[in-house]
Amino acid sequence: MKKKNLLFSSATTVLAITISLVIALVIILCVSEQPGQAVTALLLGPLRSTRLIGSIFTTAIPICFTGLAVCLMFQASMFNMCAEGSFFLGALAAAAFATKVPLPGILGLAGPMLVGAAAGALLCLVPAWLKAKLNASEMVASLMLNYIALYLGLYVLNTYLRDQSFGALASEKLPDSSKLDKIIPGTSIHSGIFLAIFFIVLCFLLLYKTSLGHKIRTYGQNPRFTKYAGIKVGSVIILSQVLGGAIAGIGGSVEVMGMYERFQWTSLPGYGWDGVILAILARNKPQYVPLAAIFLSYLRVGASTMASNTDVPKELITVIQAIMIMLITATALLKGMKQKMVIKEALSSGTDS
Amino acid sequence: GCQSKSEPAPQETNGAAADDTKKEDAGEAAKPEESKAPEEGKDLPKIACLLNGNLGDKSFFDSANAGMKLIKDELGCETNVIEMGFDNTVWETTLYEVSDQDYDIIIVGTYQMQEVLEKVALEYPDKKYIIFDSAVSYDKEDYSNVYSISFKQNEASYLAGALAAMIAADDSLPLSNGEKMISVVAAMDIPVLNDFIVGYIQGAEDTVPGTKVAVSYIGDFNDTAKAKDLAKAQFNLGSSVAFNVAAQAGLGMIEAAAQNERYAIGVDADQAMALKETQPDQSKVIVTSVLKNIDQVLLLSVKRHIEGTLPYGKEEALGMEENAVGLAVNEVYDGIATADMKSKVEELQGKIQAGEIKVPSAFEMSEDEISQMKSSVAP
Amino acid sequence: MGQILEIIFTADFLHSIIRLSTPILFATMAALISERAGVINIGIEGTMLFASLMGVVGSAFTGNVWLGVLCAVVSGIAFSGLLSFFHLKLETDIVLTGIALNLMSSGLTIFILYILTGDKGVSTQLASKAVPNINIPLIQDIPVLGSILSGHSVLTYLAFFLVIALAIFLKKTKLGTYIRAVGENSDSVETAGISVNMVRLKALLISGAISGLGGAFMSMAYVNMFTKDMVAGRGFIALAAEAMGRGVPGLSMLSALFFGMADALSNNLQLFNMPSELTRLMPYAFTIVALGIYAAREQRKSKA
Amino acid sequence: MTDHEQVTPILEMRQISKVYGNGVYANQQVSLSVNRGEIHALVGENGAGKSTLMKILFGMEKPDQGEIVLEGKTVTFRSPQDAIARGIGMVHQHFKLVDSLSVTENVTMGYEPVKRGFIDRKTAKEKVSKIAELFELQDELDTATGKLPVGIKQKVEIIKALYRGAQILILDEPTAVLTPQETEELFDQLMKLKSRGYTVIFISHKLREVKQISNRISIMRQGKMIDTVDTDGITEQEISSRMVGTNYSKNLAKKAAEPKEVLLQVKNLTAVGMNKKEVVNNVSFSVRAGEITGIAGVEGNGQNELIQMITGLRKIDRGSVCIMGRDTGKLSIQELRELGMSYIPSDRMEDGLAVSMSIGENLISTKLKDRRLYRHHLLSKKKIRDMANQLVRDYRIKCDSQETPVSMLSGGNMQKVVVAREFTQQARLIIAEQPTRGIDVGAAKFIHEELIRLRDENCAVLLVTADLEELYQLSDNILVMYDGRFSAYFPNPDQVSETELGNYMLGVKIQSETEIGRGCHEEEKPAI
Ligand SMILES: Nc1ncnc2c1ncn2[C@@H]1O[C@H](COP(=O)(O)OP(=O)(O)OP(=O)(O)O)[C@@H](O)[C@H]1O
Ligand SMILES: Nc1ncnc2c1ncn2[C@@H]1O[C@H](COP(=O)(O)OP(=O)(O)OP(=O)(O)O)[C@@H](O)[C@H]1O
Ligand SMILES: [Mg+2]
Ligand SMILES: [Mg+2]
Repeated sequence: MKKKNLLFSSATTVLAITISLVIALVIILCVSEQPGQAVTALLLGPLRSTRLIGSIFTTAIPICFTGLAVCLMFQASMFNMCAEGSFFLGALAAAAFATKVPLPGILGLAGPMLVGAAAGALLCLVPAWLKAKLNASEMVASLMLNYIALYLGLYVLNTYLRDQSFGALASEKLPDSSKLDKIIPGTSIHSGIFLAIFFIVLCFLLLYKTSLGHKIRTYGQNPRFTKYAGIKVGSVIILSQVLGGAIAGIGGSVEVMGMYERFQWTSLPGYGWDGVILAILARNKPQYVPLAAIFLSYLRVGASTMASNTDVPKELITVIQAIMIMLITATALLKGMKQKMVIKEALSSGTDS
Repeated sequence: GCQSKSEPAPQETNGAAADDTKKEDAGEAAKPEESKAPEEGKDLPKIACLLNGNLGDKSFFDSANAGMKLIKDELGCETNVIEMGFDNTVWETTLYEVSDQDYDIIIVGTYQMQEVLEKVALEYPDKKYIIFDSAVSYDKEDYSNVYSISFKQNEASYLAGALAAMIAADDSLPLSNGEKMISVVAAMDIPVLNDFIVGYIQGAEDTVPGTKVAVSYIGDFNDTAKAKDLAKAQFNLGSSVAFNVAAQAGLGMIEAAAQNERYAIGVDADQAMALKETQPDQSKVIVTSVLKNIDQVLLLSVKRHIEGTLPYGKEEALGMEENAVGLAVNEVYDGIATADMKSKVEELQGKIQAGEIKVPSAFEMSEDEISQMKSSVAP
Repeated sequence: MGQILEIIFTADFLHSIIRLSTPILFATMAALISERAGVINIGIEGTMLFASLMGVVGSAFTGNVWLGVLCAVVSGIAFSGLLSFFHLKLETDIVLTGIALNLMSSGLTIFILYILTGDKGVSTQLASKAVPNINIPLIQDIPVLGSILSGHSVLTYLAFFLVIALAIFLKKTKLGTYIRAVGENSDSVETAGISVNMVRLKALLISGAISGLGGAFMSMAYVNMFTKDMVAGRGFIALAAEAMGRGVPGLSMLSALFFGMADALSNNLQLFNMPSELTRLMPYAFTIVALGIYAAREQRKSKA
Repeated sequence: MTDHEQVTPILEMRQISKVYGNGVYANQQVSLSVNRGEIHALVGENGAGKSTLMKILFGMEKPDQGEIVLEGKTVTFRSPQDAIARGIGMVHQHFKLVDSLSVTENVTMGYEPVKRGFIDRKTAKEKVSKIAELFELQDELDTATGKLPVGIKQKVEIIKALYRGAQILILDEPTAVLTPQETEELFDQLMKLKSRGYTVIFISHKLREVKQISNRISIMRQGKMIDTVDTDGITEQEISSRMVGTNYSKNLAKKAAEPKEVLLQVKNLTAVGMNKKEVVNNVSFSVRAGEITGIAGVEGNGQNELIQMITGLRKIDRGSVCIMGRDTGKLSIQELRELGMSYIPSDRMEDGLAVSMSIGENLISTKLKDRRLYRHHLLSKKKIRDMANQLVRDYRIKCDSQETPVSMLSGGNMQKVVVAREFTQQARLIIAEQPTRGIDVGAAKFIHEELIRLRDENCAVLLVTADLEELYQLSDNILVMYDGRFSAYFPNPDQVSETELGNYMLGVKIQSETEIGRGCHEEEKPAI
């Protein structure tokens, strides 16, 4: 049974991806003057040069973090959308710390990241607390908080961090000690990738090998039972989201320290929502996050190569992603088939139950 | 909205559907040049233009795009325009990609590209780069292969401010309440935009001392609805003229002006002309527009490159002389502005060009000075 | 401060509250109807956005405002039809589907706009029409009240009318009763011989239609053009407003007005150069605080 | 059994097979034939497939094989509507009423008379009251069903079915929640209906009732239909043995209790519910080591709230609870459990289990502090597996492996998972709420034996049950709860007859304070 479920969920995923890619092709055929080029750019573009291949990975890194964050929260069925805001604030806080308190050596990296983590955690603490203490919908709260995070962040950036001499709204340059070094020449892949891998392992262990993880998953399945079993529900609610926020925050710091000279976002970068997409692709399982991330960023890079070389805008990809998510979560997609199989088995195997 | 990747490059404000208008004033501007068309045979540079945003912003990038068209049509150069979108992380990659290819000149714009360019340009010393509306830091490294263009938007804004103040002080004008209050709706609190505001305020104060200037920031470059809300609030407070210093968002402000029956000042392109067909009632209230002719400037630069007179390795700040910035003079302007207003504007323009008036620039002011200036004239 | 108070008590200010509340009110009613049927529709944000583009496109191509509005409503219905199909037929999680649709909408609108006009930002290429404002005969002559209540967009009046209509609909009609019943205890409805999915589908489609109106208002009345992501979180605020209105149309309307007020306030505070970032986060901050207070109250009630 | 002449089958279910999505083969070529105007009982262990069969008949589940023949015509039901249209009505074990709606609204739901697009309340009420008269319910028509007592709710359900023109009435375990008196009343009404030519299908675990009311009995076992027999021709003993497949007796070996120190002491406990009503009202009693105290009562008389307060699931409004002499007011549920309390909740699906998680994961949920489950500080799959398998064996949980999700177990086996976890907590105080609700005789017996074993090992057991048979079998003393208070205390079950007990359950009779006060066992042993 267990195996069959796995089989069907992966089958659903594959089917979903295929369908949505087919839809993509159809759309391209409809709107494009040079469909051939567009399709090849979309599917093979990313492999055109080492630099592009590199950018597949650099695009994957931030969404790995938000993906993990969302996995943690969704496993506890906490529909907290703050990964978005946490990522943003994390990046800002890291940049702030790095520029205001330049530290040498490893501290220059660890310091900002810890601050970023704290900022991210703090943001997610709000909906978590509202949920745990007042049973307010964490989702609605978090949706609001994303905007608060954005404007609060911009306020701080504008009033305390901005580089006067720089034309755009941006922080001071990050000191070199607070930049993640590029690890592969000719690409912009940075050492943040190791951190991403580290956190993937960490989240896996946390969820499946620790008592907290067990509590989180149990709560996600049946809150009432968790309470009955004597598990401190409040702490589970809060921890799952605060940890999620922290990871998103670290993601933000890694992104800004790895990819940017300075902090210069003036609107939410959208990685949090990517995190949701990722978590769904990975079915909330950390171990699948990297795969999903690579896949997603391959599409992204493909899309932007397509956009810059043909007449198809890269927004096409957001449409495809959405269809993909919906199809993947469509439990009923293969239900009929599954049901038939189950019945055949049962009827043949005779009695059971 | 959910997934708005990063931030629109700081687009110096924006105008409405300006393509046709652009072409025509491009036409005028080009006329003097047309006589000495590019000598054939002389091998022409192959030019790439990277836009760290998207076309259709009706201002900055569209204008640059228009410039590339001119270069292609008038100089016959091979050109390619690449939209890189708002995702900062792909810009560097793309610039490298392009630098690897066989382009002679690579054009980029905005402050956001500055540091990317500073990095790449050093690695490709034999390529030529032009960055507009920003400058690489020549003092730090040897950027002898980079030519930087910045615009003196503050000068044109100074004139706009003067005109606005005079209008606001004169309640004989149908849509003015004579309360000596004008306003600005800006996209963001950033130097490039503050450069407009500073000039605007200075112009107003010098011409009609004691004029109040309400300044509102939208927070991004595309929220027309917010722009409209803010403008309406300003008009309700008593402002007679509002200055659009926001990208697309500014269109919301102009709507508000038409609805509340007040005056508006457009920006970048001649918005009165741009909206003439589609939104006549809005066009009617746009006294003038602060022009910023990126297309002309790019055309000129490439010409100078071909002539070999383009000063790579240095920054040039282009103002009114170079026809890089200026006020739009059109029938709406003629209809609204009184004779002595016009003469005053011309007088001021002369003084600026003669250097008798030194218009302050946000780039030379500190954060505090700017906010002090703003609060000194706040209603 | 004095100045601020002066402004707040002007007719203009109150007038603007009504104007600013309208899109939130539409969204809130959309949230309400689906919530009462037991499905939380966070796709409203995206539905409105899509509808607002379609309204512009429709009115531009037909050259008729009302056809434009119709177009917006229809596309709103279509969008929530998509949501219903995935949630009810393919049994996807409603929240995730809603999120997906929001993501889709913000991309799809830009995509369509680009295909139609070559622009990615504003729809100024499309000569779309504006829904007219109307002055109400008698009311407009009442001194202050007139200038507050009169001269709004037709859709604004429709929005407030909708509140009453929904209240009656839920209380007195069959479908309304079923919707309430499904929201409270779906399988009793199923065993009573009513298809729960059918009821939910209808509720969601109504919700879509209302979101469509909201979208139309955004791009054809609030401003007269489409701009990317122009709904700017109103669909989300609506969820909060609905929650705080306990699913009761009247109360939900009040909380919608409350957010409109916060919005209007933030617009005015800027004039006295208060940092724009702070003023912009006010409505959202209000929402959170209000949500917290509301939740606290609810909890005390349930404890007692 | 008067009407033996009319034996035309009104309904035939032929070779019905049903496999659930989770692979459970719930009905295996089941055939059932019901005669017009008879009361037909359907019996079987849990998970035998009774409800499934009936859900199929009512169009709630689709059969994978087989056909339904109604009055000679083959029919297929895609949904309850279809079934209702063909004159089939079902009253579910767990009532399906919308609490906030009035009786009338609930009854007419889906079939309301309409005038000018709006519901015509007047006509609706008239129509309903005609049927309501049968059950003397005309006056309740406007009350919200949420406010009604269980017995009445059931009547409403029946009226609902009749309003929809049901000719065949299915009742799934209708008596599980009724007092003897209410049961009697129900049976009278069923007889009335029968005499009016209605056909009744009646599911129950209580064989005595089955004997009493039915004309014929169909017996199911493990998804198969074993036999259909005339009620007269068979004894309870025979029925149960055919249900279970083996012939075994229900009576338990149970020696007299030797109560020791007080482990649970409840003093003046009060719970204030919605609309400020005291759902538990100043209740005091105690449970001693080595005894089983049973709390009898009709559901919804405050037992649930009482238990929730004792187990820490609900905050105490007034009064105190002491476990092992410690006041639990400040303690978390975790601390209570560490003190030695364990709890079998009445609603296993909701409170007792995370049904989508594996048996193993459910078993360890309360044992996460147990270092034996860890290998270098991380939970070890292997160690969990070993522990789970051990329990699965000890408690004879029927499953393919400890990795199977609990949702795929039958009610009985789900309950065994709960029991297995709760009985291995080294607890001193065991609170068992409806421990064998809807559980087959075999599983029930097993659980009963376990409870008695623990009692003899000096645990204190507090048993709350609506099943009087169970109550009598297990309890060493009995408290009766009515309207949030105790209406009686019996130091010894044999003192009181079922009907007598019923009177106290319905508040017809109430003992004096002092009599009830004996429930605190103060005079005998003071609390530590
Ligand atoms: N919705 C369902 N999904 C999966 N399995 C189910 C479902 N409903 C019942 N089952 C399984 O089918 C089998 C028969 O269940 P059914 O409810 O018919 O038993 P029953 O005879 O009604 O038991 P009880 O006496 O507890 O009512 C059980 O093993 C149960 O686990
Ligand atoms: N959705 C489900 N998935 C898996 N198993 C189920 C499901 N619903 C019910 N079951 C199993 O079927 C058994 C009987 O299910 P049913 O829904 O018929 O309840 P029931 O007949 O009232 O049983 P009970 O008397 O135990 O309440 C339940 O005890 C449970 O084990
Ligand atoms: Mg059953
Ligand atoms: Mg049962």
